[in-house]
Amino acid sequence: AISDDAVKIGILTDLSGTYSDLAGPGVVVAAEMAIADVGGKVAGKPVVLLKADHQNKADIAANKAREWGDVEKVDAYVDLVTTSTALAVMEIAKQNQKVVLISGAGSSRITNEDCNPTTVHWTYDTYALAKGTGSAVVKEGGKTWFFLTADYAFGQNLQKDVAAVVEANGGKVLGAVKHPFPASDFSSFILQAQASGAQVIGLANAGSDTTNAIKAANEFGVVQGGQKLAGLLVFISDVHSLGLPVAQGLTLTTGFYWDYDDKTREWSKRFFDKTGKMPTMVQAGVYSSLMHYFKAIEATGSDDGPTVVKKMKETPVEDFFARNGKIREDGRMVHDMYLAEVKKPAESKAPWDYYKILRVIPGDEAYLPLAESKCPLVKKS
Amino acid sequence: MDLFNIPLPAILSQLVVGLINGSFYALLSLGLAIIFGLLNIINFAHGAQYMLGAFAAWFGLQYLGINYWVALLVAPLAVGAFGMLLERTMLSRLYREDHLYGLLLTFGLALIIEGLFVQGFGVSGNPYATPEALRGPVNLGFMMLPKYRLWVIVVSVVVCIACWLVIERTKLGAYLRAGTENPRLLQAFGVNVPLMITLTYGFGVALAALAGVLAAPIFQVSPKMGSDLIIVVFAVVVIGGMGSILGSIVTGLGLGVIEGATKVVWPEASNTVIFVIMAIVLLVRPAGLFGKEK
Amino acid sequence: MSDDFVLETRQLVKEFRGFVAVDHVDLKVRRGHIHALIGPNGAGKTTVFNLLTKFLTPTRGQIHFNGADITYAKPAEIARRGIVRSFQISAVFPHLTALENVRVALQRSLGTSFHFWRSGRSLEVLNARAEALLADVGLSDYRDTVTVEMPYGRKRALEIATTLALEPELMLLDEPTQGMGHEDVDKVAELIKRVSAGRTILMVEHNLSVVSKLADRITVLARGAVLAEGDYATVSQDPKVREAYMGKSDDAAGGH
Amino acid sequence: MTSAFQPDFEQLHVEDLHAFYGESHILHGIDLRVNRGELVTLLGRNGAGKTTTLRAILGLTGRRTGRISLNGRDIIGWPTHRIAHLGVGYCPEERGIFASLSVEENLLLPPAVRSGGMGVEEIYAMFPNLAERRRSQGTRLSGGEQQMLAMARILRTGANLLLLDEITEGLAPVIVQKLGEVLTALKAKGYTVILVEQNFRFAAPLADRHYVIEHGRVVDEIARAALPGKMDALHTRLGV
Amino acid sequence: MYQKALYTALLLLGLVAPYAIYPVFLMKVLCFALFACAFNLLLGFAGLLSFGHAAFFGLAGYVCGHVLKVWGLPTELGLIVGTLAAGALGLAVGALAIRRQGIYFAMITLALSQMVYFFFLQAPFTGGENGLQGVPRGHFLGVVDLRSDLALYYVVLAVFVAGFWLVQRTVDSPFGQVLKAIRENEPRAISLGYEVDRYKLVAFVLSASLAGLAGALKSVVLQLASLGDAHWHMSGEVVLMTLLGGMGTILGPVVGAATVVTLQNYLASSPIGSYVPAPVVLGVIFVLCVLAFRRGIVGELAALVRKNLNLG
Ligand SMILES: Nc1ncnc2c1ncn2[C@@H]1O[C@H](COP(=O)(O)OP(=O)(O)OP(=O)(O)O)[C@@H](O)[C@H]1O
Ligand SMILES: Nc1ncnc2c1ncn2[C@@H]1O[C@H](COP(=O)(O)OP(=O)(O)OP(=O)(O)O)[C@@H](O)[C@H]1O
Ligand SMILES: [Mg+2]
Ligand SMILES: [Mg+2]
Repeated sequence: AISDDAVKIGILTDLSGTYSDLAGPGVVVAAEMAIADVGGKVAGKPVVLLKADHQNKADIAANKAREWGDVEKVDAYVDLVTTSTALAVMEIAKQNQKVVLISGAGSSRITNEDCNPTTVHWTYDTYALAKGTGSAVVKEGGKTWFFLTADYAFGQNLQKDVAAVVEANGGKVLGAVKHPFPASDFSSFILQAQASGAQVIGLANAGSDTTNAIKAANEFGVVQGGQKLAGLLVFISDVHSLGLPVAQGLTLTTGFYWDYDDKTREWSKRFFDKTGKMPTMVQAGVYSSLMHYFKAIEATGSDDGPTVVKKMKETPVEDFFARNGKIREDGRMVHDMYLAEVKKPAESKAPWDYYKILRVIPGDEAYLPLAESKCPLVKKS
Repeated sequence: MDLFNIPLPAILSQLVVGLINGSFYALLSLGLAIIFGLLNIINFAHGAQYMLGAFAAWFGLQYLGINYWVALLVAPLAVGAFGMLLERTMLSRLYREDHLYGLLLTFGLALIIEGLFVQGFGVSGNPYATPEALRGPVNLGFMMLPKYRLWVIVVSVVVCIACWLVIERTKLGAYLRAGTENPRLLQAFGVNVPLMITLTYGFGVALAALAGVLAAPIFQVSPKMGSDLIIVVFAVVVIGGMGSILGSIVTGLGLGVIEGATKVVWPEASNTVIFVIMAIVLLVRPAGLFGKEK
Repeated sequence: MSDDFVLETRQLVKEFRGFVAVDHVDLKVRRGHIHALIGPNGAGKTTVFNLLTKFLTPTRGQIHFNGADITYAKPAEIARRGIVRSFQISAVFPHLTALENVRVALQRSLGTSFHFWRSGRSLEVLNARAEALLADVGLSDYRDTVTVEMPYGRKRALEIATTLALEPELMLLDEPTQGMGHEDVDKVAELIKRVSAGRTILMVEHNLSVVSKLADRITVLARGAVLAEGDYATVSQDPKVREAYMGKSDDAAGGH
Repeated sequence: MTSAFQPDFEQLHVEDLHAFYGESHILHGIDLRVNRGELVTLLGRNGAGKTTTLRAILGLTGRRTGRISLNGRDIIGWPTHRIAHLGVGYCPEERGIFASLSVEENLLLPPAVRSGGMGVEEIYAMFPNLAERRRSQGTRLSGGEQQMLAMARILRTGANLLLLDEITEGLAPVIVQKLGEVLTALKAKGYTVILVEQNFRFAAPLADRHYVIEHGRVVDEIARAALPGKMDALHTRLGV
Repeated sequence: MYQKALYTALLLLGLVAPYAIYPVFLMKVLCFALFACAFNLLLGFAGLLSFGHAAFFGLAGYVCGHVLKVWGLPTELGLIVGTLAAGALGLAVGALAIRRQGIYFAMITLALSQMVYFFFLQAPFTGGENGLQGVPRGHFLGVVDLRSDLALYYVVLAVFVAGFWLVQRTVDSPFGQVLKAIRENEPRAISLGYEVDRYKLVAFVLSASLAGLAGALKSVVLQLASLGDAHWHMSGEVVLMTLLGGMGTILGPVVGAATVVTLQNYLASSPIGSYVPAPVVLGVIFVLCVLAFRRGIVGELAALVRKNLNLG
């Protein structure tokens, strides 16, 4: 049965802060599109959308989630951009068995040691990004690496994951420099990276750190000097704001690209018409995860957390966003990922024509194998 | 010769790079010191005004076809004029109150300005191309320095020295210093102090905006670019000695270099090193390196 | 050191970046005296005061108080030893009442000044003593007046009451009558005379009529060094003092 | 009413002047008139409002009402700096020497407000101590020298109406005598002076007229000739 | 007299409030109210504007969370240890900062707290930017199960009342009297034999400890400690709360905290929030407070009441 006669969706995202371009208002638009596409009703009951700005602060997210759970009887929390907010909300959802559909947050912790039965991690995670970029670049001949790592847990994990992949594929890590977070001037670190003589400079950071590092690399002639830049967490919004002259040649892994095929183009076109921007993988992921969630409610006739998630896990995911998608018992939605390279300005034919897809990375290859998982939900046989 | 196993050219090039950051610190803390001197206000909005400078340049290029060289002049003027408007309409009401209110007001203004820009332009920011003439590197022997970075050092050093000379050596500077101590009396001598205060604030803001224009080709032009920088600049001003013009210039450049050195030796600490130095300076010389004990 | 002298400086020197403001001053203040320090402007009087009360550190030389070397003691410690200074500019706590002003000074003796958990009422035991002090300086009527609202001369009196509350052995008064109208000058002079009983007073004063009336002994400073010393009659006849300080005119002693 | 001393030109005329500091009403209707070349004093007890009167003329107090006419112009609404340009020089009670300026910079600081001010050399001749210490920092001067500097710097500007507030305060008798000589010289040159003084013995021989102020009002006006007869009254009012 | 009645009424209101208003929200308000009261002790009564109080608030949150989660100690110990840690940090920061006054003091506290922030970002025990999650609420004094919001609410209320009382008492104590004297005329206080720096330091440590208590309490209520609590924006917020409520008034910080928290809560999810970002609204309030009503809500109300009494 549908509790209190409505399916209530609570979007918690960064509406005004650092990540509002890659998630933010665009996520709200994607969710509204999803609701509109099911006619505003699921299993005969109206879908109600709540949204709040978690300002990337875990306490605000937790507080809002708790209040929504207790007072508004929200059934599912959606998006959550930073890992801290995601973990905080998961903690609360665990207590009252609500569904959490995570798109923005990237830490592989979410479905690894911190996994929880009603959480589904949809779009990407740091492991998959590391795996995609790390192994592909080594295979293409980028054997020696140097990392620019944001000196906080996220950056360090990312570096660790990529280094493992690089070494497993026969590459070598020559060194790393931990830069403070946030940093604005990267010239000093770029000089160190240049001095290392490594073939690939891995950017184990995010957001403005990544864009400023790419700018500095461009200014100091890193690419002209024969080194390659690998972005370990780069969104299309970052590339857009950098512009192709600066970003060209950057290698990255993404879970979604708008210009991949007709289905992606069709949906992205609709999104573009509403926002004036092409969707990031986070925004597309929110739509996709909600549609799958609605389908499961429709199928079970219930919005009870465990019931719905069980159904979601049973059903394969196949839509414009996810190819060969399935939700594993640890909550990881496994789907194909793409290795992309940013085009040169001359190659770009239209606005937002930014990526060359180099390779499709099958989901099972991209994500952490269940056998290595530390998630207690995974039954080890 | 190696130091900590780092080759000498590497150290030299890091110091040069540090000097570039120091140039920004010097320009920003100079503006802050000038404003503090005459208005006795800590201009918390300085970071936001720096960001406005960069945005003004970007805006000019994007929509009005104003190139970098013109922006270098026009953006500080425009932002400075905006500063004067703020001074006339808001700050000027606070001179009789506790100086802390100035800090709080400008803090509020910084929140508003940054918030509106995030709303209007998003946070990831926009690129600003390096002007044609300054592209490419210069060979310094031990490193290839982008021409543009060299230009930043030159501009900021020239501007800082010019400001210092004006303040210490000219009649106008004497008015400024006297106004800093006792504006009422200076006005009783026939100097139009309110106008002078407005212009000074405008000038300090324009310096911030100039730093913003200089920064535009280096960093992303984004609404948050000044918000954390401002705290480092505060520390620079405390170390140099509040209100000391020379102090803010020398300390700004010096700390840039020290920070640069830290980035090589112990990069994780490079964000904190300035604050550690501040703590030490406070222990040894509470008034700051160039400050006078009251 | 003889018991007769409360305060003694030995070869006291203060330099400001090479400029000698106080130049080898040997000052001896006898117990129970009112001792005046006079001299032309810039002679170093205020600097000597600042050295004695530790607002400045001497470049060389020593300061002894009751036989103990206090050259490097801290300002608050000096006060606790019994040297209390009044300021050239009236120094009161403007938004406290007269009673509270005096009580702040008395409060230290209770030893509860750091007790933030104790009720403010515990201070009321001091009221009787505070009222007595206010009565001493003729301020009983102003007991509950907030100090900002008091006339200038009354503030001076209050400041002296506050100073007395510390039961100082040695009071340092820096130009106690500066900027006062004639009537108030006389009142304050009288007050100083009255409170000098049982304690020593060292004061800086330009008003020679006050000096002549009050001072048991006078030290004249000029260019940082002691120019002359003695009682008023001796000092005022000294030609060096007349030239450096009093000037030609005969009625200079009238001052105001 | 014309003055007995200088009937030619009325330089300053203050009528029913009220002034406030924030909420407190300090001046309750001051009336004064001063003719060109006159030296008048304002006498009164502490807190009577003498300083406030000078400050109110220059617009340095808070709100003020009434009429102040200077050289025939009504200046009550004017900002301070414009009033100064009508030829007013102000020597404040607290001297106001600028610490961050050298002695010479202090001296040259006030802009010329009229032509005909004294030259720097002329001033140094009048105050040789200043010439000696022209390079040192303003506030490092001794009290007396600071007082001389405060006087000297308004002589340079060409101001011909001098507002002098307790210029003998805290000065050694020798220097007081010196200042008396300076004022006499200025009077001879045709300067107009309003002198606030506690030191009656200093002021009496110099002044043409005295205004006695009490509680923010003028309660008496005494011409020099009438002074001997009024000494008793003054004594009760001021304790002179 | 009036005051006693007012406090009794407020206390009663506090006791019944959770039946009308969402208790977790109320607890958050109480935590911030205590934080603002602690801050006001320093700004309103000692005249020291600290722009770095978030460091104490944040540190105590982490320490308390760590004690509860990792060491598994009882809740009350977590609160105590958190408070002590904040006090110790207050001692270090205070000892440096009180060497300067006014604006300098504000800037130094700001810079030092930024340093502490960077430390939190990198230190292992804070969980970096992910924060310390899943702090157990535990049992109070071993008996009261705090998993119930209502039970926790009354504990929080009790702690708040105790903290509030302590601030009140401090202001009114012999110590408070000396602080007031120092604030009015520092050189004079020195000349009376008071070592003013020590008094300021004690006030600073007291304020830091209480701020810490508030932070520790918050980490119990929300079950997490995060970097945001230590960021300088949080320091700005507590200044805003105090200013808005009325600094130097006893109840001002409480009113200010309630207003700001309510407003933030509202803006986070209201439609207005998506057009006007929260920082802009806070900024506007800041500007209005400074320009138009500097006495704050409580100060203005008190002035209004006084005026009416005078007229009547
Ligand atoms: N901080 C300082 N730096 C440099 N010189 C100083 C300083 N303080 C005082 N002086 C100099 O020391 C000398 C003595 O000054 P001091 O204030 O002691 O004089 P004084 O006798 O008290 O004079 P007055 O009667 O005017 O108060 C002066 O020449 C003054 O310029
Ligand atoms: N800035 C101020 N704010 C409020 N009240 C003031 C201010 N300055 C002076 N007053 C008050 O105004 C009154 C007149 O002061 P004023 O300085 O004019 O007196 P005065 O006659 O010059 O006395 P004195 O001989 O002490 O210099 C006094 O009661 C004084 O307390
Ligand atoms: Mg429901
Ligand atoms: Mg006066």
